[in-house]
Amino acid sequence: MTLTAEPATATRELTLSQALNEALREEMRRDPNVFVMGEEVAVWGAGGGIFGVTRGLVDEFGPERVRDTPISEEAIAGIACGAAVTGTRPVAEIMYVDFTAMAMDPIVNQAAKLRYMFGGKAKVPMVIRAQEGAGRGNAAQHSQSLEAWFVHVPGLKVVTPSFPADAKGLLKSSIRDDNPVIFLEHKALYQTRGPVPEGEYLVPLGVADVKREGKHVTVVGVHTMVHKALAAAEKLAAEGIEVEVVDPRTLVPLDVETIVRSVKKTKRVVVAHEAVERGGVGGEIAMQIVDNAFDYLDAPIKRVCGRNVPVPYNLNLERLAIPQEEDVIAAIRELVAGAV
Amino acid sequence: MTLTAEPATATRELTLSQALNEALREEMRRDPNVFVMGEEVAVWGAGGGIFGVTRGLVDEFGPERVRDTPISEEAIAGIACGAAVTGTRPVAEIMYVDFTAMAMDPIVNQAAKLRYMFGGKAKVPMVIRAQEGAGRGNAAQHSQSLEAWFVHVPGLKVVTPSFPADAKGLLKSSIRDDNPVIFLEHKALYQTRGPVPEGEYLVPLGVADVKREGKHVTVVGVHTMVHKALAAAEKLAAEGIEVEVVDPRTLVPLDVETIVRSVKKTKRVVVAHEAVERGGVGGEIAMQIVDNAFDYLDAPIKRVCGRNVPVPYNLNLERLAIPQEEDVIAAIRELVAGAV
Amino acid sequence: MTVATLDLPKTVVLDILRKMYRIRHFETKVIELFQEGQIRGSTHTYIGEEASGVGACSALRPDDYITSTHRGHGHCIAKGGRLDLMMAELLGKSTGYCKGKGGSMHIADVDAGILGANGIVGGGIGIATGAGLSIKIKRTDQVCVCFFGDGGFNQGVLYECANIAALWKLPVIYLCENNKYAMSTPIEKSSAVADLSARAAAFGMPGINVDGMDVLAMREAVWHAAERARRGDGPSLIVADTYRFEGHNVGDGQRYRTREEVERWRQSDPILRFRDQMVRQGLITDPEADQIEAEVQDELARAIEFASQSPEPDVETLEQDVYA
Amino acid sequence: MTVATLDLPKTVVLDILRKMYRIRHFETKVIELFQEGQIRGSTHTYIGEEASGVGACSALRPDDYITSTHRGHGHCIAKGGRLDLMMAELLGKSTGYCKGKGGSMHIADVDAGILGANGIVGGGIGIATGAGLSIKIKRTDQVCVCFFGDGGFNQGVLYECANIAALWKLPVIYLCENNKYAMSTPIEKSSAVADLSARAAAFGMPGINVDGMDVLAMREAVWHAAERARRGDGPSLIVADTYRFEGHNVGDGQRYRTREEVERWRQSDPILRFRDQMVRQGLITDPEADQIEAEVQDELARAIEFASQSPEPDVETLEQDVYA
Ligand SMILES: Cc1ncc(C[n+]2csc(CCOP(=O)(O)OP(=O)(O)O)c2C)c(N)n1
Ligand SMILES: Cc1ncc(C[n+]2csc(CCOP(=O)(O)OP(=O)(O)O)c2C)c(N)n1
Ligand SMILES: [Mg+2]
Ligand SMILES: [Mg+2]
Repeated sequence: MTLTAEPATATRELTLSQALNEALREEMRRDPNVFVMGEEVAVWGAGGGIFGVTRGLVDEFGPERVRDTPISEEAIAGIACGAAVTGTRPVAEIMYVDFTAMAMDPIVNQAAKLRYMFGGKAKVPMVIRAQEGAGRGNAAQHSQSLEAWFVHVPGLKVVTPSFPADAKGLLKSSIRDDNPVIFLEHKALYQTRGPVPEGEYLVPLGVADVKREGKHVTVVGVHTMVHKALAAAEKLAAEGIEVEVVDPRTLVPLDVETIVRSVKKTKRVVVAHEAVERGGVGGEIAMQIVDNAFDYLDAPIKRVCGRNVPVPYNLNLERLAIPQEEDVIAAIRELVAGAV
Repeated sequence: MTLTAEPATATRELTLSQALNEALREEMRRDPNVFVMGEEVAVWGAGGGIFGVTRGLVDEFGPERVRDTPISEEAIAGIACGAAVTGTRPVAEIMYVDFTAMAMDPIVNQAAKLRYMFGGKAKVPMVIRAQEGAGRGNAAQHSQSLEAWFVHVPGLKVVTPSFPADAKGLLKSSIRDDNPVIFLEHKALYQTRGPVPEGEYLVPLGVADVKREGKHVTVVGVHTMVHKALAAAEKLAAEGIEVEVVDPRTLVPLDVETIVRSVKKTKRVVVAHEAVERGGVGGEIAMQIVDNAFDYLDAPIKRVCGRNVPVPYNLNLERLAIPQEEDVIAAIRELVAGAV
Repeated sequence: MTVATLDLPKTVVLDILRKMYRIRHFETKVIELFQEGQIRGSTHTYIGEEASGVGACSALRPDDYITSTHRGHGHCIAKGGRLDLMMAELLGKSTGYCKGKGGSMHIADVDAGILGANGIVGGGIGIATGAGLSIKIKRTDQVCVCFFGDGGFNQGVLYECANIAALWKLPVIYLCENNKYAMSTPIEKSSAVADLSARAAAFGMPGINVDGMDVLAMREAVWHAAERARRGDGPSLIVADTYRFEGHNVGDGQRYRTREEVERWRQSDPILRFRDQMVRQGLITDPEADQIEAEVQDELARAIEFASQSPEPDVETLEQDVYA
Repeated sequence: MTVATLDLPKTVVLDILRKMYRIRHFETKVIELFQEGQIRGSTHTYIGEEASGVGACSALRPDDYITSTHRGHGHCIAKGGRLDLMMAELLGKSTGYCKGKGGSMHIADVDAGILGANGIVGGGIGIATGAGLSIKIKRTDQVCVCFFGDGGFNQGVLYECANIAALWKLPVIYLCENNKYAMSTPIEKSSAVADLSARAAAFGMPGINVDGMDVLAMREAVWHAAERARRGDGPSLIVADTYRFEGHNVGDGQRYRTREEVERWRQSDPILRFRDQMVRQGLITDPEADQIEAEVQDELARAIEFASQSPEPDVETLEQDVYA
């Protein structure tokens, strides 16, 4: 299992939130055109960000480059777009992905399309950071996973890190990318700790990572589902079922090659994400497999995704609404039944 | 080929736009709580609606029930939601589906979720009519097909009529439905003429219609693709390839049973829509087939969808950006190669 | 405006005091339960702002509507919400207002005119304006009070809806509770205009500032706005000058404001202020007031008892009520 | 405001006249070509409103920015756009500003500071405000003029952005071209406030009304607002009182307004008005003016020639420039 696309180097343990904070610092030091804006990014809590991702940035870079905004999501995204097309590199935060519902016009109709509509004569190097997912009892308006909306919009790139090291390297690449990048963090993963290489490194957009190798079944997971798949793999290994876990890391561009290579090897695949199943990105990933490896499949592609309901508040109901480790295990057992 | 789920009756020819106009009139006469609001629905052109769907309604029902609004899409959807939850039945128009990008919060975070969040103690009987699709040289911000966004949101129903008779019956059912319904019309189909039954009838939400029967391959098409599939079927019939064309008519609820029945019969399927392929609803429809008829498939499920680009202005480029009859024919030939 | 137009029967005095105590004690308990981990997610208390919601709702009829915010417990209680059903909801129980599916930010009682708390800042504005439209279409003479904060004031949907409400003369009262902060952000950093009510000029409706710590001033201001709305003269903007005594949410370290500032505001406690005034004016006696507070304590104890005894929602309910 | 602060060299007079003629003749030709089916989609002409865009842009520097609207040809020409590249774009040719991919509603020339026409009403507002922010961050003293209409004035994003621009003192000039209608909707039906500039009070910036049919008044108003912005004193709102002589788009039957009303406005033709004034003041002669118009006619003929001779975009370009 490789943690990044880079050669392994000396590492230390960081939380995903700390890793993102390092990425922002390094890129802001590197390029004076990089700046951060959003709600509560400068002052809240211990100095920025409801999950501490922007903590302390205002102390180092000042209020000109770390801007708390009024509660105006459409303006935040629109201003980021205008700032990007005129030569700066905004990293704008929308506090919860649910609130991008107020910012879809600037993201989808402006940022994603300007370059193409202008015949290639513009660049829109902006990053929209938003946080998605359930698991904290925030209920229906603060727990959605909406990556599928953005995946459906040509012109956008979509990033979904699951590990601290990936998160740092991917955010740095996203900030240096000349396209609008929707950088989606999962609220339940900020405190996840993991080794992060010392010093400068990037994780390229469009390169999946095989988090665990196995030969009986492939699980392609997004965000928390990568972790649940790894836990499931550990349990199933005891029974001799070898699960390969693939983390696409970026949904656009999608590393179809790595996914297909794995499926051609295992002949069985589970696609797992927390977003509701209906219309989720699982359908797209599955169709890429159908397009490229249909004849290799020994069993139907299975989806393990969020139930088609708004996320409920009650703990038990919320747990049931989103896929759990047991669900991944059950799906895998079904697929390998008899075969292993 | 049945035109509606209703027993055939005396019919006359209407355009899809006229059929929708009749549906609105009949429902407004039937229920004083039904009203229409939106941009340019009352006065524009020959008396309402850039495609004439609301034409003349203000003359019959007056300005209280047929309301031209300022250009404020978020307010239009939000007001519709509030009006619905307090006992009226708004039919709100968002002129182009592209502009729902400004109205996603009220549609997705409010209308779709209120009932569930309130523990079932609210009803939100509203219809959002919007018009989507390419083909008229309107370029990237006026030509998108965004049904996939709404299909991904539990609490919403999504309707996509392709024929005048269906359009009328489906709109009447949508207005009587107690849930928020996203009613998506295709701008290239308004002038499509077809037989429409005389008198009162409904087309239920959630019932697909087999527009043409065939035994070699199934095409599941959305909007214009139903028509292109029928044209393709006609041509291929000459060569002895019998194509079955299924029009889901509503994407939520989706009539999986009818689609699966057809695929079990033909063993081959093409899913076709104009929306960009990546993340489009084709992936969801395909996965329903995988979940329910995988072992019946003699060939990979094929998608014939919009290219992953913003819709360009130039005529030739626009034509290439969206799937054409030839593309459906090519996909079918590939699937049946050797088999027929 | 003169009080003459709006009298203050003793029943109303008692009701106002009871509701303010309900809010204060309910929220105090909420903080405790949240810290114990019995309440999930995030919860925002109304302590210090009681006069605004209670004064406003005391000027309304039972069939009038309100829309609320993420800080919704107070508005709900003020409009007649029941502590037991609210508490059960906060504990995620099947007996709660939302059967445990909504939690703190979604408590609603549509039949009582409470169109819901809202997790989206500004989310209630379109709903309130739409309620105003259906009132107009159905020709009843109800009104809808739309609560939002100084932070929510900056959402574009307010500008869009206020303009439409003014154009169509909808019976909506836009009530901004200016408690000086949006999370850590002070109004100076969120609004380019110091006097928030001045924005009414752009909306095409009258705008006034009211002492939000004075429950009777709020009652009167809202009553006049409601009269205007019922007459068909359209919407109004009211900016209530108030302050939240506690953090933005339970857990907020409040490094963005000084203890002194909070203390200064605590000096003008809206409940004590109203109680003293009523006692001085001889409208109630201290024993009566103590009696009410004691009753509220009992009611709250029973509510908590009810909530904790109530069952968790059945797992079958997960997929219920997504559609009607 | 006194003209003294801003002089009017003859070169500027000639440039203004040339650009107004360019717009008038270009748009007249556009109507013809659209009716012939050579231009697709929908197109919106600027005939009658020339003074607004030309006056505004004549007060700007080449490195300043503008954002435009669906009615963007005039703004583009005013900021220095080339007729040949514009016409080629309208005909969907590979030599057009957008290589045939954008069409009428997306013509842009970022290097010339033209951040694009926009098919979304209000779509340019966030972009203009963001341009103002990057100017501030890069510490140049450019400004950005944000054009929008009386209809676009009702989009919430304007309220959000204007508030932020005022808070952060961004060098943005919000220029509303009040041509009295949004499609068929008259301002009385779209705005609750009669005097649109009054909304500036809610935005926290100065707001003025200007005679949008007087190119010099526009030039001066924008020049003063730009000076203010360059000084770091922040944004302004300017409402230009103007009128579109033609339909909303080519094909609009205009049943929502009377011939008489249109005729009345045509009487105050902004081009004739400016030309006569300049001739009277002896700043130019009639022959010079005729000469300019003739040159514009040639230029336009060459532009059309260029456009029609240009090749269609290569099919390979379909998937190019989606990503950088
Ligand atoms: C659309 C949206 N943006 C941001 C948030 C996060 N948030 C929740 S409360 C809040 C501050 C609201 O301030 P204000 O409107 O003044 O209300 P107060 O909390 O002071 O009562 C913010 C930013 C949200 N819930 N919804
Ligand atoms: C978001 C959005 N809503 C609606 C439309 C449709 N539309 C195009 S132009 C227009 C009227 C605009 O009026 P105004 O802003 O006054 O500009 P004008 O046409 O008068 O120059 C409308 C409603 C659109 N293009 N974008
Ligand atoms: Mg506040
Ligand atoms: Mg106009």
